This record gives sequence, structure tokens and C-alpha cells, in this order.
Amino acid sequence: MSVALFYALAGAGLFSIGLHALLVHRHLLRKILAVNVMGSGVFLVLAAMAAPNAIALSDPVPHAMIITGIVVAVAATALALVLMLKLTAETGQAVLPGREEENS
Amino acid sequence: MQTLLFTLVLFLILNLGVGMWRVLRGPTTADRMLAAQLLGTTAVAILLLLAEATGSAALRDVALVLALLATVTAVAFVRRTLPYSENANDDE
Amino acid sequence: MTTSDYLSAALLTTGGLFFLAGTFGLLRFPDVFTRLHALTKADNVGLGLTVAGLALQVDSWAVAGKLLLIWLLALLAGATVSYLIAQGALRLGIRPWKR
Amino acid sequence: MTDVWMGVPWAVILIVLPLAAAMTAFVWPRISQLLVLGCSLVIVLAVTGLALQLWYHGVFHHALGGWGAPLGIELYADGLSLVLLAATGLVGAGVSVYASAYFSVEEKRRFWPIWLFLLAALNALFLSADLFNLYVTLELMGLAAVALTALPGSRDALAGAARYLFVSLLGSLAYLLGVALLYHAFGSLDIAVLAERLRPVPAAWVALGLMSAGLLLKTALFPLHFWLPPAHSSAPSPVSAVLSALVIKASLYILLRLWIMLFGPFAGDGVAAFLGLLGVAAILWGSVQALRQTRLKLLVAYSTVAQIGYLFLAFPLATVASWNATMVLLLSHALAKSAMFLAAGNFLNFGGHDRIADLDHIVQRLPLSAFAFALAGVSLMGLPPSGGFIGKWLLLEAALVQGRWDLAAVMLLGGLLTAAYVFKVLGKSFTQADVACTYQPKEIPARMQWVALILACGAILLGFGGTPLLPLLEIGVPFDGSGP
Amino acid sequence: METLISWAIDVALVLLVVSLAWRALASTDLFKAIVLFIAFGLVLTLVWVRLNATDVALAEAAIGAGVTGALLLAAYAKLRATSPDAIVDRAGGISGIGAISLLILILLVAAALGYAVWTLPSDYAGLGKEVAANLDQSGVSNPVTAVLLNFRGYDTLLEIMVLLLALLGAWSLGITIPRPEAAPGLVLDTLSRLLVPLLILVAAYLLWVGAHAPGGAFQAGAVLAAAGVLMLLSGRELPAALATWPLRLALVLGPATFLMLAVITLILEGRVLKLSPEWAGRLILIIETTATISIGVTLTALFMGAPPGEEDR
Repeated sequence: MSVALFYALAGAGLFSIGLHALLVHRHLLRKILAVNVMGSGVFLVLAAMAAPNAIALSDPVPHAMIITGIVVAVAATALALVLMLKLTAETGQAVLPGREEENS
Repeated sequence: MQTLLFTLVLFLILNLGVGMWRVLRGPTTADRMLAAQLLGTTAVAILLLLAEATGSAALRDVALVLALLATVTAVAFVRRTLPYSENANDDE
Repeated sequence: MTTSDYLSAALLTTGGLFFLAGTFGLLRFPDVFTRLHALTKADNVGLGLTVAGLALQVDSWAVAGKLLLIWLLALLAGATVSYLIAQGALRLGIRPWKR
Repeated sequence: MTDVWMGVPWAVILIVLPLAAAMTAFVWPRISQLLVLGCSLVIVLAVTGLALQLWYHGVFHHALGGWGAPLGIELYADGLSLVLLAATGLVGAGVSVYASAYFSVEEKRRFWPIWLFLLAALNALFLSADLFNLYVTLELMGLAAVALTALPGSRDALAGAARYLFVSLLGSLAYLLGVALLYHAFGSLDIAVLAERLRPVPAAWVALGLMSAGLLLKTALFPLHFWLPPAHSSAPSPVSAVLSALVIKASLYILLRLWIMLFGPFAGDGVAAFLGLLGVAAILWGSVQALRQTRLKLLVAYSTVAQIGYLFLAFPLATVASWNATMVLLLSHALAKSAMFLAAGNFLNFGGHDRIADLDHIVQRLPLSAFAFALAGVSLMGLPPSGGFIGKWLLLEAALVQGRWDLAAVMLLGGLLTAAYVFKVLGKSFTQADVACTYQPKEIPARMQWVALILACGAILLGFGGTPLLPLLEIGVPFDGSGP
Repeated sequence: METLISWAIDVALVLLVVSLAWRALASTDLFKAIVLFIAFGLVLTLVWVRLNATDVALAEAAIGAGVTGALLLAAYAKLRATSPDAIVDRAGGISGIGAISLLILILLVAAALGYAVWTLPSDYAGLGKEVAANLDQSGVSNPVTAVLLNFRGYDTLLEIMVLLLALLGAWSLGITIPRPEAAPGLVLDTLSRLLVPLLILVAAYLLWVGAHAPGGAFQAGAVLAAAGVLMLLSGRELPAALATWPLRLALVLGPATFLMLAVITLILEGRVLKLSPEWAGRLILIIETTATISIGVTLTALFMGAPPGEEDR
């Protein structure tokens, strides 16, 4: 097993851990962290396979994609945090209301 | 020399793992942040060692940025989070 | 290996040991204030020795200067942040540990 | 004159203009309304111009930066892009006019720049054929849509927006992971280049699964629709209209594009049948849920869940005719559903509530809006001579030709259920409410009523103009399965 | 020996990064979760270094571990001021059969992902060759900068718009939470007086160095934002006169310049964002400089939350 593959598998692992946390937890801040971990997992898959190997130098295109992705992630995180704070100010809780409460 | 540098890098990474324990343990917010600071400095040292070991000068820039940003994060903690912390007295 | 190599190896190793000491202090010391010591003393000395060891290896003054800058920065940040954390902790009413 | 017309890079204008307008509206709020209305007009013009260019010169390519695929990014437009751009142009213009009367001055200051970003993102998305670029436009669109949903700041709007944000991010990340796998397996991000290199290796299958799941989630296909009703019903009415008419279509567009140009040939019948099955379930479940709702905007939102189902029936049929039917349905649903949400918004604004049971003679009070609602309903039901009729007729025909009686039966049943929920609303709007009228009716600006009516008329007119437009859809023959 | 150590480093890093993520997401104490997440960013920076992605490491150090961390800490403080109950997650999550079936589903996803990654060709070159072949036409010698600002400049244009849009979204919600704050004190004041110029200097350095070595507009913008955040934290407010249209102009400066360049190149060269080789270097520097300013201001404004002047509305 090559080092690149090892890191790529770790990326798949991070994506899965984040996915689990995103779906299981109800607190919005935890969901925000989960989305960020998922994103890092995707980036890790991208970067791991782009690392230099036997026949090629490192591939800069995935690196550029990751940098773009990191900036998109920080933008989404900032918006999500504001949304969370505003919702908390309205409801006193930083969790999504349940389905039945919402339709009432 | 290379071997020494890499060994030190490995040693410091293991150190990071131990430092993580204090973050987990707390008990106060200050303790956790303090531990994060230690992790930051350790990461800076790792980057500097790697820069020398791999001959990649740009890693020193990464170290510089990390040191700067870790400071700003710590100040954000001190100014925003710390003044509102409770659970301050339930030490170990 | 030349003399400077040996010196640098010694400095780097000692630096690593200081990091270890800092980490252990962080784990073993009883309260925030004592742990601050662990962080600032050991950690900054550890980074200082590492920087010194590495500076012996580089051949350009600019790089050595950058290394020094990073260390000074860490010193400044460590001292300030520790001071602020201690101040904040006292304000919150955490009492320093007494034997 | 024609040369000038043909030489203008309309596709670029579609992206650059709303972006520039968004920033101008942000820096200089005072002129923003004028800017938005002008911009909407130019977008409609530019779509027309692009349609002519496509008609005469075929598929549109523009190598950004002059690099071309696979190194650079290309803008790409064919019949499929054109349908969605046209929907964006028309609904966008309608909603711009509607919003200019709907929001207060203070709200408009916040609404316009984000609205323009949303338009730019939609246009950019429909003009992209690069997997990573599609991700960036998807995020731009998603964040704009979330910000607009949250605009009222009420509890429901914020909760709907927050749920929508996480759904949107989850969908995009799953899509992006699929892109990462495809890139590393085949070394390109350009759809056309990938189409040549794609082989059925495990990475391609997993990428297909991830990208489809992510995009279906964003499209809100049953059973991944749970987030849509709360978000679409609690948003401000003009925003609801755009979310239902355009935003969910964007992820569907990517899915169609990928399916037709990339995965279709190797994914095979099993996946297509599965998607068709989900479509059937969506039609039945969404329609029944719509029928059960007591709030008008929730009813309309569930109707969207049902109508999305129709768009997936073409997957198992997989003929050129069925894809064309999907395109017509897509366009007519965009027009009809936006008209319906805008009309519902008028009812809501007028009475201060959207309880269906208490609509209380709304026909006499807001005749234009009620008429718009009814016309939009006609198109959704698929009654002649509407655009919905043409689409559903073509789809039905395709199903019958292939002997898919089951699909045909579901389509007819879905039409009946649609009729039931539309008449439920219309019936109540003629009758006296059970409780005495306690509200202070608010004046509804004529503009807001006329926009709803014009969009609804557009959905009907599509029934007359639809058939001659079909050749336009076939530009670049997106549906022959062999790619561009 | 060295291969062995090298392997051990990679194994230790991966274990660390995964366990940090795990513990951060498993923690019900949100402050602990945030600090663990910041540590996760730190370790991830090291991972990027190991993968020869120095540009990414720089971005992660500045944005991922830095700015995101500061944003999270500030949000945590506001959350606590709004609703002291909300800082510990007592809502729980899914439990019972739902949790188990979800776990099974995710394990299946993970297995499929792992299998897909496992079977990826390990020697695929991607677009590395094409980038290298055209690098001398791009105006810069750092390949990542060449991709970001020339080959795939359109992505970057849209991405800067995403950042601006996030700010518009945040401002349109306009949270108004009062934040009582003690005076900065001599120590913090001195620190910010020393650090702010240094941060600006480092930002300028990263911007300049990005043409031929790791660095560039996003990293520089994040470092600039750190300067802005530090000023806010040490009690310096934006003068009211600058908080209106000059601020808005600074926010759109980067995106607008980029967009204008797109239009100009379309008119002169016939292709959007086609940079002729003899001008490309200078044009990229112009875009990056304006983008750095805008990114720095935007991230600082996101840290602030509400538009200046409206905080106590």
C-alpha cells in the first residue's frame, strides 16, 4: 500500500465520520463542524492521489481545487454560524425544530 | 542528520497526541485553549524541522503563518470566550 | 558530521526533550496557572533550541533571520497569551493551586 | 444588423451582467431596483440572442482563458441549457417585477444583491460543462438561495433555511467527492473529455452513486424531499417561486447532463428503472400529501415534490421523445409553479394568512390572482391546451409505445390527484369562511397580480408554442446518448 | 531506517487526524469540540505538507486552522451570550433503531468509498503534464497559482463571489448581540501594535511570493483578515466615516477588478480571461492584490457579524 493510498483512505474515513455526525446530531454547531470535517475528507482524497508518484510530479490542479474548496467552506461556515445565532436568538435553542413543531 | 530530523518530527507528532489528551480532559476552557497553544507551537517546530529535512524553504512560511494565526485565535479566545466562561471552579 | 552538526544535533535533541517536558507539565500540573508555566517555559525554550539547532544548519542569513523571527513571535505570543489567560482566569475567580 | 446580433457573446453577458449588477446594487443601493429590472430585461434578450446563435451555428463553446479542455474551463450551451436559461430568464424577470412591489424599501436593499447573485449563479451553472466549475456554481447558488430563504428572519424561515443549508452542503460535498474520484480515475474535469475516457471501474460506480445521491437530495426527489416543504413554504413568496421553479431544477440539470453525456450508457437499465420508480413514488406521495395540507403554501410546496416525480419518468423510457417531454414539462412547471407561488403569496399578503379553509371569497377580492392560480393549476394537471399537457402527452405517448402501462397509469392518477388539490383550493376560494373575517385586508399592488397571471399564461401558451419549439431542444442533440 | 520513520510519521499523523475529528464531533461540550476542531486543522496542515501540497498547507494554516477557528470561537461566545443553555448539546441525536440503521448505512458508504479509492490507479498523472507544458505561458512559475488565476481563473472569479455572497447573506440576517467587552489593557494593546504591522507585512510577502513559490491571494487575504480581527479584538472599531460606502467599495474591489478584467479580455482578446503571456504576470499580480484586500476585509467583516453601525440596532 502506498502512502498516497493510505491518506486517501483516511480521507474516505473522515468523510464518513463527518457524514455520521451530520446526520445524527441535532445541534447546529456540531453539524457545522461535521460539514467541515466532511469537506476535509474530500480534500484529502483529492490531495492524496495528486501527490508525486513513480511516473509523475505532483499535480497542481487538485491543489487549486482544494484551495477553492477551503474558501467556499469558510464562506459557508460563516453564513451557517450567523444563521445558527439568529435561530438561537429566535428560539432559545441552537437545534433544528422537529417536524411536527414546525408545521404547527 | 536527516534521520535525526525525521526522528524528532515523529517524536513531536507523538507529543501532539499526548497534548490532545489535555484538550479532551480540560477541565476549564482555559486549559483546553492552553493545550491548543502548545499543539500550535509544536506544529511550528515540526514544520521547521521538516523544512530543513526536506529542503523545502516554503514550509518556513507555513510555520510563520501558523504561529501568527495561532496567536490571533488565542486572542479571540481570551477576548471573546474566556470572559463568559463558567465551570471555572470545578477543577480536577 | 562536523562539529557544528554535532552541536546542532545536541540542540535539537534538547529542544525535543523540552517539548516533552512541556507536554508532561501540561498533563501533570494541578491547575491552569501552573500549566501556563509548563507551556511558556518549556515550549518556548524547546522551540528556541530547535530554532538554534536549525539555524546552525542553514547557510543563508535570511533564512536564519526568518527562523529567529518565528521564535521571537512565539515568545511574544506565548507570553502575552499566558498573561491574558491568567488574568482572565483570576477574574473568573479561579484560585491558584496551593499545596 | 444580424451579424452584430449574432456576434455578441450573449452567453458571457448572461453571467457577467448579473454579477456586475449584484456588486453595483450592493455598493449603490439607491439605483438597485432600476438595475435589477434592466438586468432582467437584458437577460431575456440575451437568452433570445443565444437561442438564435444556437439555431444557426449549433452548439456553443467558449474556451475561457483560451485554454480549452482539459486544462481550462469551457462554457457550453446546447438545447438542454437553453431550456433552463429560458426558464431562468422568464421566471427571473417575473419575480424581479413582483419583488419590486413585494418587499419594503429596507428589505429590498438586502434582497436585490443576493437575488442578482442567484440569477448569475443559475446562468453560470446552466452554461457550464466542467465538473468542478459546476460545484462552484452549485455552492454560489445554494448559499444565495439559503440567504434569501432566511430573509424574513422569522422562526420558520430561519429553521427552513438552516435545514436547507445543511442539505445543500451535504449534497454538494457528496457531488464533490464524486468529482474527486472521477478526476483521479480518468484525469479530467471536462464532461466531454471524461465521456471518452469513462470505463466501468469501481471508482466510476461509486462516483455515480455519490453524485446522483447528492444531486437527488438537492433536487428533493422522494424520499429525499423532507427538507423542501418547510424551506419552500416559509421563504418569502417570490423566493419560494424561484426555489421551486429554478433552484431545484439546477441540480436536476446537472444530473440530466451527467446521465445523458456520461453515465447513461454504462449505468444501464437497473439504475434508470430505480430512478423511474422513485419518480412514481414522488408523484403519488407528493400529490397525496398536497391534498392533505391545510396551508396553501405547503400545498404548493408538496405539489412541487409531486411534479419533480414526472421529470424522472423519462429515465426508464430513455427515448428522445421522452427526454423532450421532460424538457417541456420542466419549462412549463417552472412557469406554472412560480405563478402559483406568486398567486399564493398574494392571497397570503391580502388576508395575512394562508389557511386554505379560510380563503373566503378570494376570487371576488383578487380575481386576477385567483385566475392565475387556476391557469397554473390547469398546466400542472396537464389539461389541454397548456404546456403541461404537451409535456405529459408526449411522455404518455412514449410510455404507451414502450408498453409501460404502469407508468401511464401513474401519470393519469397523478393528474387526477393534482386536479383534486387544485380544485380544493379553488373551491374554498369561492366560499365563505367558517369564521368571521377578522383580518384587515391589505391592498395588493396590481403589478403583483399581473406578474402571476402573465407567468401562468406563459405556461398555457407553451401549449400552443411548445411543439414548434421542440427542434430548438434538439440543438447539439443532447439526447441521442452519444454526447456532444 | 528512514523509510520506516517516514512511514511511522504518516501513520501517526493519520491516526491523530482521524481521532481528533472523531473526538471533536463526538463531544457534547461545544467548546471542547471547537478546540479539538482547531487542533484538527493544525494537524491537517501537517498532512498537506506530507502530501507535498504546500500551497494547501498555507491555506489551511491561514484559513482552516486560523480564520475558521476565530469565527467559531466568536460564534461560541455569542451563542453563550444569547442562550447559556445552547453551548452544551443536550438535544441528543437519533437513537434506537434509527441510529443503528444509520450506522449500518454509513458503514456501507465508507466501505464503498474505501473500495473505490483502493482501486484508483495509483500512477495516474492527472493534468500535471498539461500544466507543466503551458506553465511558461501563464505569467507565473508557481503551478498552483497558474491554475488558480490563469488556467482555471473562472473558478476563482466565482469563488471570490461566493465569499462576498456569504457576507451579504450574513449581513442580511444582521445578528444583534451586544458584546460587553473589557478595555483591552496595555499588554493586548502592545501585542496588537506589534502584530498588526507584521501581519500586513507577511500578507504582502505571501502575495508577492505566490508568483513563484507557495503563497497567493487567499493565503495573503486570510493573514490580512487576521490583522483586521486582531484590531477588532483589541477594541479598535472602524471609523464611522469609513463604515459606509468606502467599506463596501473595499469589499467589492477584488471581485469587481476580476470581473472587469474578464470583460476587457473578452473585448481585446476575444476570450474571457485570456491573458496574453507578456502581460499575464502583471495582470495576475493586479488581480491578486485587489483580491487580497477584498478577501481580508470580507473575512474581517464576517468575523464582525453585523454590518458596522448596526450592531446595537
